[in-house]
Amino acid sequence: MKVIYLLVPLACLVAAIIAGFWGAKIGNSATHRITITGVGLSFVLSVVVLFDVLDGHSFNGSIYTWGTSGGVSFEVGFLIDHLSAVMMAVVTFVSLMVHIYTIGYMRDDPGYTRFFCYIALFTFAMLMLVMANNFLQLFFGWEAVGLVSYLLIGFWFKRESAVAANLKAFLVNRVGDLGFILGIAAVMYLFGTLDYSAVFSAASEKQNAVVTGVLGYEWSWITLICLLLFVGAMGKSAQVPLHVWLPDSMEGPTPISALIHAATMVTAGIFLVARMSPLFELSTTASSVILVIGGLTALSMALVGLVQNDIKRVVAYSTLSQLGYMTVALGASAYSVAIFHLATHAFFKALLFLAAGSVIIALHHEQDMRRMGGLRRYMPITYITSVIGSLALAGIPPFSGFFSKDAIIEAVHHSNIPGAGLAYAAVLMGVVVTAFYSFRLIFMVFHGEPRMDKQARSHLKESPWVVTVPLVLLAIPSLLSGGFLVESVLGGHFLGDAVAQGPSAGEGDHLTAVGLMTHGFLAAPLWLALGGVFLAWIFYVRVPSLPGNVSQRLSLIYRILHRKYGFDQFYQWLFASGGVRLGEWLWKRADIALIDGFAVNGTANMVGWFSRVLKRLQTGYVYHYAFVMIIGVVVFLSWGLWS
Amino acid sequence: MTNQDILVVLPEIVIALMACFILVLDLYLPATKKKKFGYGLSLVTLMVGAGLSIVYSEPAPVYGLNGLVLMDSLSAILKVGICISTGFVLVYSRGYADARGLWKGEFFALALFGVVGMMVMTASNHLLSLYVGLELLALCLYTMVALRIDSTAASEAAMKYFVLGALASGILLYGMSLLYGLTGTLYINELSASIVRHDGSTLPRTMALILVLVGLLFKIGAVPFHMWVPDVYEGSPTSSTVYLATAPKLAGFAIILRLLADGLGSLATEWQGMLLVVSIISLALGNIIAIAQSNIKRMLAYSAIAHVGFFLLGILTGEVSGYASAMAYILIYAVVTLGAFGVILALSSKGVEADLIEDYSGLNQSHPWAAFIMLLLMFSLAGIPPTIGFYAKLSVLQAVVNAGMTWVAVVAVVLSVIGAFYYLRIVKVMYFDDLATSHPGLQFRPKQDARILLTINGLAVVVLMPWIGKLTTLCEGAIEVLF
Amino acid sequence: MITLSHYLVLGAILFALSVVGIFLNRKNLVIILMAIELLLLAVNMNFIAFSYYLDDLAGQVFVFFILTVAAAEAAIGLAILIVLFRNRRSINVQDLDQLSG
Amino acid sequence: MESILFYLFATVLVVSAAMVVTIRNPVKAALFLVLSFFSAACIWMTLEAEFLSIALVLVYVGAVMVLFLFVVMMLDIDVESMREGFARNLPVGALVAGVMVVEFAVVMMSDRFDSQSLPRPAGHGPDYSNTKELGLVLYTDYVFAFEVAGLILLVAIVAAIVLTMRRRPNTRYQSPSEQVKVNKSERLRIVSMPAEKRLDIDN
Repeated sequence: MKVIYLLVPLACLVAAIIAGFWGAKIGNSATHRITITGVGLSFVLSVVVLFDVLDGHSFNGSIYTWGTSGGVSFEVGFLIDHLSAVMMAVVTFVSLMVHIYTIGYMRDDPGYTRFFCYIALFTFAMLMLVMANNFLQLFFGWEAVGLVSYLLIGFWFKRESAVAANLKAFLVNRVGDLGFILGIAAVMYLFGTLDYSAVFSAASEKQNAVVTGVLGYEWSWITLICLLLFVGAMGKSAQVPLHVWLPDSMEGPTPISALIHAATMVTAGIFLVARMSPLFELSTTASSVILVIGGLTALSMALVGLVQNDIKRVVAYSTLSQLGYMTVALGASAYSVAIFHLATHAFFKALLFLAAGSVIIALHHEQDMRRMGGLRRYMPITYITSVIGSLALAGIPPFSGFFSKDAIIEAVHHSNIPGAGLAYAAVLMGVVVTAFYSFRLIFMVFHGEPRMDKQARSHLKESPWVVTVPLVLLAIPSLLSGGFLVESVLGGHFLGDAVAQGPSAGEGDHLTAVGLMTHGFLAAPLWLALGGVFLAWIFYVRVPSLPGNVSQRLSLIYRILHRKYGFDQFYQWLFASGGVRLGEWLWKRADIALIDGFAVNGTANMVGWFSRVLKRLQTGYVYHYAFVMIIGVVVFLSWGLWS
Repeated sequence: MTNQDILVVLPEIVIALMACFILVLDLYLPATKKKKFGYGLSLVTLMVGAGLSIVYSEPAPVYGLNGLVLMDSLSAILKVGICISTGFVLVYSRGYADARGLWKGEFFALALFGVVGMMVMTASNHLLSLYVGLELLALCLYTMVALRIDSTAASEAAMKYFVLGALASGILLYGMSLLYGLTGTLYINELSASIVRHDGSTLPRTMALILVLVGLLFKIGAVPFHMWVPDVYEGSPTSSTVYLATAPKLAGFAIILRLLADGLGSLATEWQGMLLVVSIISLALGNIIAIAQSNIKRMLAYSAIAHVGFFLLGILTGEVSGYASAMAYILIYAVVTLGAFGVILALSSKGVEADLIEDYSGLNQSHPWAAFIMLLLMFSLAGIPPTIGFYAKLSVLQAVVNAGMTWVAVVAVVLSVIGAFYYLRIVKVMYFDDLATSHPGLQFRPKQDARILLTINGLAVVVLMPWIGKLTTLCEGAIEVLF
Repeated sequence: MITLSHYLVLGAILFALSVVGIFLNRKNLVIILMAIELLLLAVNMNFIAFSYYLDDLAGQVFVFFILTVAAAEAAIGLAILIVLFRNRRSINVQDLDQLSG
Repeated sequence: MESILFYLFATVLVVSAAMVVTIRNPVKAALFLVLSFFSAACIWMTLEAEFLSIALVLVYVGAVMVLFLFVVMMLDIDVESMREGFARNLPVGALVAGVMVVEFAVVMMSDRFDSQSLPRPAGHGPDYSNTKELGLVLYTDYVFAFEVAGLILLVAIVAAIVLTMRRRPNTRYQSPSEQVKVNKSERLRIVSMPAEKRLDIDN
């Protein structure tokens, strides 16, 4: 099996290397054949691994020791259990679909081979991330997916907006990564090892370790570690307030949005918390924070999704909102439910993105929904698959989203840690909003009168098979995976003992799919979802003038949502220009004005001098330099002699 | 004088003689052969110097010449590092210096005499040999900065460097005189014990310590004794900047270790506090002011200040692991800085200095390989994995945390993150900005040998990663024998 | 009775005077170079006083080398000064402001 | 006697040092520097450092100061504008100097350096040769430092030459040896020319 484990990521890596270095030489079709073969092989092997794991085999060991420093060894190692096997299967499946789809989508792009290189490389990095058995490899995968994502968002680097977006993604992720690496450092400090199993087994002993932080306040080490790691997760999984990069990342080609920014990379944060569940279980504080952040993200981002007109941005905000749902599940200690939703979401969200991409190609790169409409006649396959995806997203039984979302809501309902009430309210309201915006999309794009210009309409036709086949293949699990998996999830053996079992996982009475559905008809979420769909129908099919009226009446709220709560403007103001201003301020004031003006010329005639000195900000005078040195000496001497 | 006395300083003797030989040769060879011979001979000399340093190295200290100098693995490693990095400097500088008329016998001789000075510093066990080594290096550096005699900036930089350097030497000497008065000895390995032996006021020894510390901090360019660094980096010809930015840092490490950790180890609690302040303000000031720079040499100067702050963190732990991490840090820093200046030198051509950051815009389009190497080096300076720069930072932080100064590590990380900005700005400029059209543009036409070394240098920051643990082991081994 | 402290205080005064001379002088670089010589004189005063009171010759040896180095330093300093003067036609300290920021 | 000498020379030393850093004219400053070196040499004499005090006078006063004066005179400096702005900054300078002197004095007058812990030694007899003692250790114990100091002086020479020597390509030199070695064939060239034709005026 060890060879198979090793082959899964390596197949992708080799494919990426070939595509990257020799892609131009061997041509486009050879490139996509090679990468698809590589990723396909990974997928098949991942499925083999998944069945092997379901048979009860698991693996935890190192493959290669990279270096040893101060008694700590840095290793490449794999931890294969239910969690990583599920993730591997999901990642390679979605990636394979995206590879196939890309053939059609990127056909005429000059960067064709480069693109295949990137996505194969991405798959490799993501596999390294999920298969890791230690923090260092996790960090490697974490940074590598970040890097490839950065490259892919800026894939069309000649577009200014793409470059701005990838820089933003990079910078925001660095904030998260700072927390993440501090978290790893804290793990290193507390446990002296970076190996998962060693850390987890020692975790309960260290539960009461405290660190005295600023102002003498005592922190539990575990809470500190969990919060720091979660900051990392917030960056990657785009939780409020580090979510700002994800909508902008839609500047990348659509297959990328599907692969990275919907199905796989953004779930790395969710995966991280699930993987670290033995640690998170020990800290109620951290769980509460996670719950609240998740709830806020789920509701607030869904609301922003209501007012978007760009088809990809609607899907992007729905991704943010769904990530919020997963986070809520994590906070409620329902880790397997979170991964369950992650899996179903990966299918239907990839589906929705690829469908959106299909529409975009058909309309020659038109993304504004106000210039679409009535497409169902022209693109039946895209239409049907989109409806399946939207039903799953809205949480209508028996589509997969229903089961996973319902399980999350149930889990929050049963959680009783601080913040659970807030999160529960947020996710319930989120259900209505989700249903509304997803069907708003369906109705605006596929129903009603065609609003595109004549020329575009005359070219309308269904996309080629390389596009539609992945759609159909993704529609199947979007439809079925929920009912198929839900019993094992709620029975608590979906992920085996790969994650900690929270107190609220498992619900005695209705453990079968059918039982759950019948229960669903009696519970609020389903009716809320149906209400949302109905509302969307009223707004966009029945009375199409209504949206305009409503947005005028509620113009304040509309503006707030349209500006996405002003996060972007705030960050721009605070960090982008603030940092530069701080640098200049220190340079001018501290180095020039303070030393030159204040210190040299004395306090006596300082005021008179200050204006004159400010006029000649340029220094460079050797006597000022000497003076600074002497002041340094005098200060040190005074300090040394009087203490 | 015995054989051992000679062996201890054999590399120094060989290099000094060869430097004199090159000077004399310069008088008699025809102009066309001068450059070729001087260059080749200097490289051979440096290689021989490095080789001799390895061959005659001893792990435990061996004293020679009446105890004025010693030979141990610390000095052997640093001597090899000094020779190799100076060799790189010569290879990188050739095209640049040749185009500006600096490529002459005096350049080689000064570089080699400077190497001798640095070697004496690393090997000194006596305040006197430390001082003469220091001054030998300093005089060579002043001259190399001023070497471009038609440049106003270069002579201004040299003058500033000279005045401040002399002031710092004076302060250092004053401290040494107090040490001498308090202990009656000039041997570094005897200072530690005898300075705490006497009763009475502790004020004199504190003052001696502070003055010596100030002198040392000036040499490595730590705040607030850093004022010379940006001006000198910017003003001097790049071929001299690369020289004074790399090897002297290694020698500076050696004297700090010998004098503070070894000679004044008994006063560790006193200097740790001061080093802490100095390293944090160096990190802060260096990183923050670097952001506002438009000249890449000046930016690298502020970056050097910040790196010095980081490396002092390792020293101030006062533990073997901390010293070892600082040593690894400074060695890695030297490698990376060499590469960065190497790229700048390779991009400079006759009349083009390649020292403004805006010159680099769109470099990836015109010279992708140069841009890629620069990217690797910038990542390494910023400490982004998987480069050796990341490892260097990590090991220092580890030592700091182990010494129980977690908050210091946190502050250092935060300031380094601020610092990452300006390195990444270079990458951004090279990769995402449009090719500049307003000026002639940079030409990446290094000589063949420089091109090969530059490639090795650039890739090394990533490729060496798997073996980087060995470096720490080596450094730890070298430092353990001292204590 | 003249004690060691007398000589040391004398050295300290010289030291302070020369340091002040370096940063107070804004016009003439030559004066700065002279102040540097004074600085070294202060150090030498210390070494010689210590050498005498400790009855140890090492201090005087050190002074010997400081004198040598100081002479070399003066030569290089003046050489740089001349180069500077040729480039700028001035040795005004305040004119040294091309490099700053 | 000792006290009187010390106070006398110390006063001259401090006053002339102060003049060096404050006086307007650099030539006078250099001369005051000579005076301060001279008084320092006298003080060293009382400390039995005869060799060094003579060396100070010979090397410094004789060579280095001449070098200074030479440079001062060579560079045509505008003396009148040299000192402006000095008085304005004097208070700060005096303050820093005062703080430094106080701090240094506190240290220097501490009990580590008083007459109890380091009393004034009796001094050597008349047949003690400071120069000989110094010479004995200089070339044996300190030979390494001596050699490195030699390198330092060499670097100083190289530096002074490389920095200040300018080759002027159009300067004309006289070479006596070439002039002496010259022979007739190099001075005199006999050229055979065709005879001039008679001009035909008529055309």
